[in-house]
Amino acid sequence: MKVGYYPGCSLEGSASDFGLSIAKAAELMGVDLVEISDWSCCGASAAHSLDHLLSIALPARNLALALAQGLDQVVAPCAACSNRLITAQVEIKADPDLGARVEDIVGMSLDGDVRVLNMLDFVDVYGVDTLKEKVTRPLEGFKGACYYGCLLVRPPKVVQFDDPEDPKSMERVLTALGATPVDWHFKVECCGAGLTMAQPKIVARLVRDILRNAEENGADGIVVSCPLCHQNLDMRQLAVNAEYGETHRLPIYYLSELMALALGASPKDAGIDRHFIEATERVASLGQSGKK
Amino acid sequence: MERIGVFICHCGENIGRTVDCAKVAETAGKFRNVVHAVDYKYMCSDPGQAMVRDAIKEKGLTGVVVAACSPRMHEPTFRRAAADAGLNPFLCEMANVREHCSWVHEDVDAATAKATDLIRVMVEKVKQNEPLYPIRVPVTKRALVIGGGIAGIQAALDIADGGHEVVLVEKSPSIGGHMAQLSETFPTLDCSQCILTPRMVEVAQHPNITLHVYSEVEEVNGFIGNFEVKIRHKASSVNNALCTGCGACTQVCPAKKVPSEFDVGLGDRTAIYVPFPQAVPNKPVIDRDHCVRFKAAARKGLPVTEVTTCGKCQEACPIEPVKAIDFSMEDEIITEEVGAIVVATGYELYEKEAVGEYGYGKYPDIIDGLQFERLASASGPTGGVIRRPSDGEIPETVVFVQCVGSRDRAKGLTYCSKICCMYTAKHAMLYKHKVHDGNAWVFYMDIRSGGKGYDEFVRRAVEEDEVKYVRGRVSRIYPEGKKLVVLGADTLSGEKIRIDADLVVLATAISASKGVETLAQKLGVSYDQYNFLSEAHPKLRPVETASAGVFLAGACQAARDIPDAVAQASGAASKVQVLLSSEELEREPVVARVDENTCVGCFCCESVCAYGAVERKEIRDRSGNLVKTLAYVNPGVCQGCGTCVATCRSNSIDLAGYTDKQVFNEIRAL
Amino acid sequence: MREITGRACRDLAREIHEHSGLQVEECYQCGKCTAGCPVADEMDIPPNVVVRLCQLGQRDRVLGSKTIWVCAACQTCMTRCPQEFDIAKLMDALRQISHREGRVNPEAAGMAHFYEAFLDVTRRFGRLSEVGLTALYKMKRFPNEVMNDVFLAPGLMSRGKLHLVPKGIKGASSVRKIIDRCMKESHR
Amino acid sequence: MAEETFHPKIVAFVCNWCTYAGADLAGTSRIKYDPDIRVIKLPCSGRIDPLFLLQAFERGADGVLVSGCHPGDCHYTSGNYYAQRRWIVFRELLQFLGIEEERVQFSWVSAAEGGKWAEVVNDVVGKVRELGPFTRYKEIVR
Repeated sequence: MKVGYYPGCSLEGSASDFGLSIAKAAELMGVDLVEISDWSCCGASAAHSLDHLLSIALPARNLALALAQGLDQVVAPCAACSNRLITAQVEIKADPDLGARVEDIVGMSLDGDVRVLNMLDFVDVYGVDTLKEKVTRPLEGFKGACYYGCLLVRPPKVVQFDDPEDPKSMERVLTALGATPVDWHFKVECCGAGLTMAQPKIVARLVRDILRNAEENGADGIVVSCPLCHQNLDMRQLAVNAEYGETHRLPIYYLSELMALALGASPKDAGIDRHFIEATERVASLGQSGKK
Repeated sequence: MERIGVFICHCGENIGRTVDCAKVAETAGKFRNVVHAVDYKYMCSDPGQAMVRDAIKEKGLTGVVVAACSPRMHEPTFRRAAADAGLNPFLCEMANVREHCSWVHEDVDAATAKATDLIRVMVEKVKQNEPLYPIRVPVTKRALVIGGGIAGIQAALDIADGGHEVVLVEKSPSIGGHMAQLSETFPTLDCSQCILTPRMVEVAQHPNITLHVYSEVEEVNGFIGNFEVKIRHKASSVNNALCTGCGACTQVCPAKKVPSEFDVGLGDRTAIYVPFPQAVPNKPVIDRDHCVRFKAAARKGLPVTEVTTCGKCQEACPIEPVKAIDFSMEDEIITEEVGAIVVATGYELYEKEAVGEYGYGKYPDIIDGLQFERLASASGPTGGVIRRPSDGEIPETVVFVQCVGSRDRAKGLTYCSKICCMYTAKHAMLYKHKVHDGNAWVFYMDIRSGGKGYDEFVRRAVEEDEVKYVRGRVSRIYPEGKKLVVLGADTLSGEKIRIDADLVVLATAISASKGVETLAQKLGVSYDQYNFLSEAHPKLRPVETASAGVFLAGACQAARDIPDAVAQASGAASKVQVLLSSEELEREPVVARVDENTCVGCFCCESVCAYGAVERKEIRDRSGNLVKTLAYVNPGVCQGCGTCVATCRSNSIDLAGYTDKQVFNEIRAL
Repeated sequence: MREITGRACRDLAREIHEHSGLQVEECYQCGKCTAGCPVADEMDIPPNVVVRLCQLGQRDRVLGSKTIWVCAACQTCMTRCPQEFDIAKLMDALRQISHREGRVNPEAAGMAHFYEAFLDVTRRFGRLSEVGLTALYKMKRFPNEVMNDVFLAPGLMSRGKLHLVPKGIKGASSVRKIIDRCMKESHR
Repeated sequence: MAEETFHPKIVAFVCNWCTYAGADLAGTSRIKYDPDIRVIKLPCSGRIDPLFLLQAFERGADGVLVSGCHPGDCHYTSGNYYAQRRWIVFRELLQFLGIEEERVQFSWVSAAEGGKWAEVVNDVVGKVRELGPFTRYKEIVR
C-alpha cells in the first residue's frame, strides 16, 4: 500500500518520536509513505487567529503540491495539520471565489481530489483487521485511556470524524493491538496545547484534570494521536506536579508507538524512550509470551 | 346567453397595494359575457356581499366571479351570498388574487396583469358551471377514539355522556396513558392517580363505551359520517370474558425481571402482567417476547400449545373448567363502523440516549422526567422515596436540566415543549418536600409559566422551597467517583458553574409518538416535520383536521399539559356530537358521473378508485336479458378526486365542478 | 452608562457577517458555550457575553477583551451550541480584527506575540522550528517573561527533539510570498 | 448583450389539498416569487388529464408545472400515485413529440411547504426562461 505523507513541522522537532514510530509502524505494516516534496507549514492555530485568508492559503500550498505529485490520499498525523488541511478543503469547496483567489496566491492549481487522513483514518483505510493479523506482540494487560483532544473530532461538520462526544475509533485500534481501552470521561476535553507558551498556568490546570481522570479510571497510560496533545501531557506533567504539588507520572503514548510495538518493534525503535515521563518500563515486557 | 358579474376586492391594502383593482375591474368589464365588473374595499363585508346580491338580482347574472382571497377563506361566504340572491351557489367562483398574487409579488404591473388573467380564467370556467345540489349522506351515530390517555378518556366520556356510542382503542394493556404514571400534578400538587382512576373506571363501566385495549387501528376506509375501521386486537393470551383479574397468574410467573414500561425501566414486572395495580381493565396480558413458554416454543420452532415448558400461570388460574389463560389465542381483527374519529395518541419523551454531552443515557443516575415521576410516586418502585437508580441512595444534590432536546436546532427540535418549566418546578418541589436538607438546582433558559396559578407555583419553588434556579444551559455531565459532575453556566452573573450532583433529571423534549405518521396516513391527516398532527386551522379550527370527520385531542397535535389536553378533548368531543346530532350530512356535490351512453364497461375507473365508489350496473332489456354492464359511481361514496375521469378510456366520466369543459375553458383563457 | 445604539448594533452585526458570514442574532444566550468552555475562568468576558456584546454593538469592548486571546480554539462551544452558531469562528474573526487594528488587550499580548512569532519563523524558513519560535517569542516578550520558564529546551535536545538550525525548504520563498500577499490583501 | 427578460407563460395544474394550500401558505407568509405563473386548481393531481397539458401548449404556454401531494400524503389516498404513473407515460410522449422535458415539471408540494412552492415556481420559470419561447408545438401538431 502506497500513501502520501505530510509529517508537519512538529514531527521534525518536538514530536520526532511520533515521526519515528509512524515510520516504523508503516514499515512493519508494509505501507510506503510518500512524503509531499518540499511541504511547508500549515499555519496551525497562528494563521487562523491572525488572518483567515492565510489560514486557507498555507494548507492550500501543500494540497496543491500533493495534487501535483499525483497523490490521492495523504496522511497528516498531526491533528492540527489534518484539521487545517481539511478545513481549507471544505472552505474552498464551499466558496469557489475563495478557491480561485487562493490558487492565484499560491500560484498552483487546486483541481482534483486528495483525501486527507488523520492517523485513525489511515488505520481505518489500511484495515483494523489487517493490522490485527500483523500483530506479533499483543499488548495484553495494557490499559490505555484513548485521548482524542479537540482537533481530531471538532468541528464535527468539518472533520466529519467519528462521534464528537464519545469517539470510539482509537479504542478499536487499541483493542486490535491486544490492549484494553479504559472507559473514561476526558476523551475530547481540551488540553490547551495552543496556549502552551503564553498561558502555562491555564495549561497546567487542563492537563491536570485530564491526567487525574485517566488515573481515576485505572489507565496505565494515555494514548494520543496528536503531537500537541503529547507535548502538553508529557512535558507539562512536571510543571503540573510543581504547580499543584502532586506526583503524576503517567506515561503518554502515541498510538503509532503502540502500533509499532505490537507489530514487533522495540520500544527504542518506536521512540518510546524519548518521552519526558518514563514510558518504556510499562510496555517493555508486553506480549513477549505471544511472540511468534 | 351568459351574464357574468366580476367583483374585485381590495382587501383593504392587502390586494390594493400591489394590484391596481380599479384597472382590473375596467379590463374585466370588457371580457365577453361580463355584464358587470366592480371593485370594492372589502367584498366580504356586509355591504360588499350586498353588492353581489344586488347585482345578481338587478343584472340577472348567470355566474359570479369574486376576485379576492383564497377560496379556502371566503368561498362559502360568497356562495351563500349568491344563494341568498337566488343564484345556485355553484355558479359562484373565486379568483385568488391575494394569496396567489398580491401577497407574493411586488411589481404592480406584473401583479395587476396576473390578477386580470386569473379573473379571465375564472370567468371562462364559470361560463361552463352548472347548478349543483348538495348530496345527502346518512351518518353512523358512533365515534371512534384512538388513544386511552387523559385526552382520549375525556373525549370518550363526553361523547358517551352525550348519548352516542364510543369505541375507544388503546394500544397498551390499560388505559390511563402518561397521566397514570405521574405522581402529583402542577400547580395544585394533587395526586394524579387520585383524580384519574375514577375517570378510568367510568370509561370501563359506561354503557355507551366499547373498550379495546391492547389493540391498534389497522385500516380506515370510508369518509365523514361513514367510516369503516379495522382494529387489530393483539393476542393477550388471556380471555377477558373469563378472567376475574385475581392476579394468581402473575404471582407464579417465573420471568420476574422484565423492565416495567410503566415504571420506565426503574422497576420490574413479570411476563404475564397487569401494567399497574389500578389498570383498566384489570386483566393481565402475556408479553410473548419474555414468556418462558413462548420463548421455548420459538426456540423449538413448535406451536406454543405443543410445548410443555412452564405454563405455571395457566395452572394457577382458578377459573374452571376452562382456564382464562389461552396460549393459543391469536390476533383478532374487529371491524367497527363509526361516523367520526378522534385521534388522541399522545406523546413520547425525546430519548436521552441521543444526547452525547450528557452521556448518551449511559449513566443510571441521569434520568428523565417520567422516571422521576415514578421515583416520586407512592405507587412507584421506591414507594415514593427519592432514591437514585445506581445504588438506591437518597440524593443530597439533584440537578434538573430544562430544554433537553427542546429549542435545540442542533438536535433537530426547534420548538418549546411547553410543559417542562412547570413539571421541573414541580419535581424540584417534590424533592425538597421529601428531602428537606437536600439541594435542588434547576438550569433553565427561560421560565414559561403562562397559565392559571403557574407562575405563582414557580415562584413558590424558588421562594418557599429554596429551589436554586440558574439561568443557563448545561454543557456536559460526566461521572467522577460516586458523583455526577454537571458543568453549567449562570448567564446572569456570567459565572461558569460546576455542581457535583447525586442525581440529574433531564427535562427531555415532548416528541410525537413513534409510528403516528402511519396512522395519520391511514386517516388522511397531515402532520408537521416533527410528526405532530396538523389541525385544520391554527387559530379557528384547532381540533379539526383537513380530513373531514377526523378530530384531534391532546399531545398528538402539540405539547400539552393536562388542562389543555382535557379542554381540547372536550372541544373535539363537542365537534363530534355536532356531527352525530344530524341524521344526514350535506356533502359538496363534487362527484364523478358516468355517461351511460358512451361507457364501454372496461372498469378502469373501478381499479383506480380508492373508495370503492365505482359499482357495476347491469342494463337489461324489457325481457330482462343482460344487455351490458356499466360503471356507476355511488355519489355517497365518491370523494371527487377525479382520478377515474382522467383514467377513463372512453372519456365517459366527468367530475362535477371540474368538468373537462370547465378546465379546458380555463386553459384556453390563458 | 455605556451608549448602546441601534445603529451600532446593526453596523457590528453587518461587519461580522461580511467578515465571516456569521449572524450574531442567531445566538439566544443560553450560555452553553460558557458552560463548556475549558478556559472561561481565565477570561475577562465569558464567551456568551462576548456574543451578547456583539449583538449590542459594543465593538471596542469585544476587540479589546482578553477573552478572544485566551480562547484556545478548542471548538467545544460550537460543537455543542443548540443554535449551531459558530462562536469559535467569531473568536477567530474578533482576534483577526483586533490584531489588525492594534487593539490587542495588553494582558493578552502574549498570545498575539506567540502567533506573530509563529508566522515570522514560518515566513523565514517555510516551516516552523520550535527553537526559532521560542527565541523569537521570547524576544518579543522580554522582559515580561524570562527565558527558561516554560520551554524545556535542554530536555528536548537531549531527546533529539530539537534542531538548533531549522531545516529550510526550497519553497521557503514561495511561502514568504503567500504570507506577505495574504497580509496585504487582508489589510486592504 | 442587453435584452429585456423574456416573460414565459407557465400554467400550473395543482391539487386543491396540498399544493394549492401550500401556495396559499406562501401567500400568508408573504414569500415572494416570480409572477410568470398561472395556477389552475383541480381537486387532485389524479384529475389531471395529459390532454390538459397539451391543450396548454397549444394555447401558447411555454411551460407547465404539475404539482400534487407528497407520495403517501394524498388527500384521496392514491390519486397522486396514478398522476405520477400517468406522468411517466406522458414524458415519453413529450420525447416523442420533441418537446423539451424541462418545459414540463412535476413536483410534490405539501400544504406546509409555502417556501418550497416559491422555490419550485422560481425554478420552473428560470428553466423555461432559459429555453426561451415555445414555438414548436404548432409545427409538431401540423
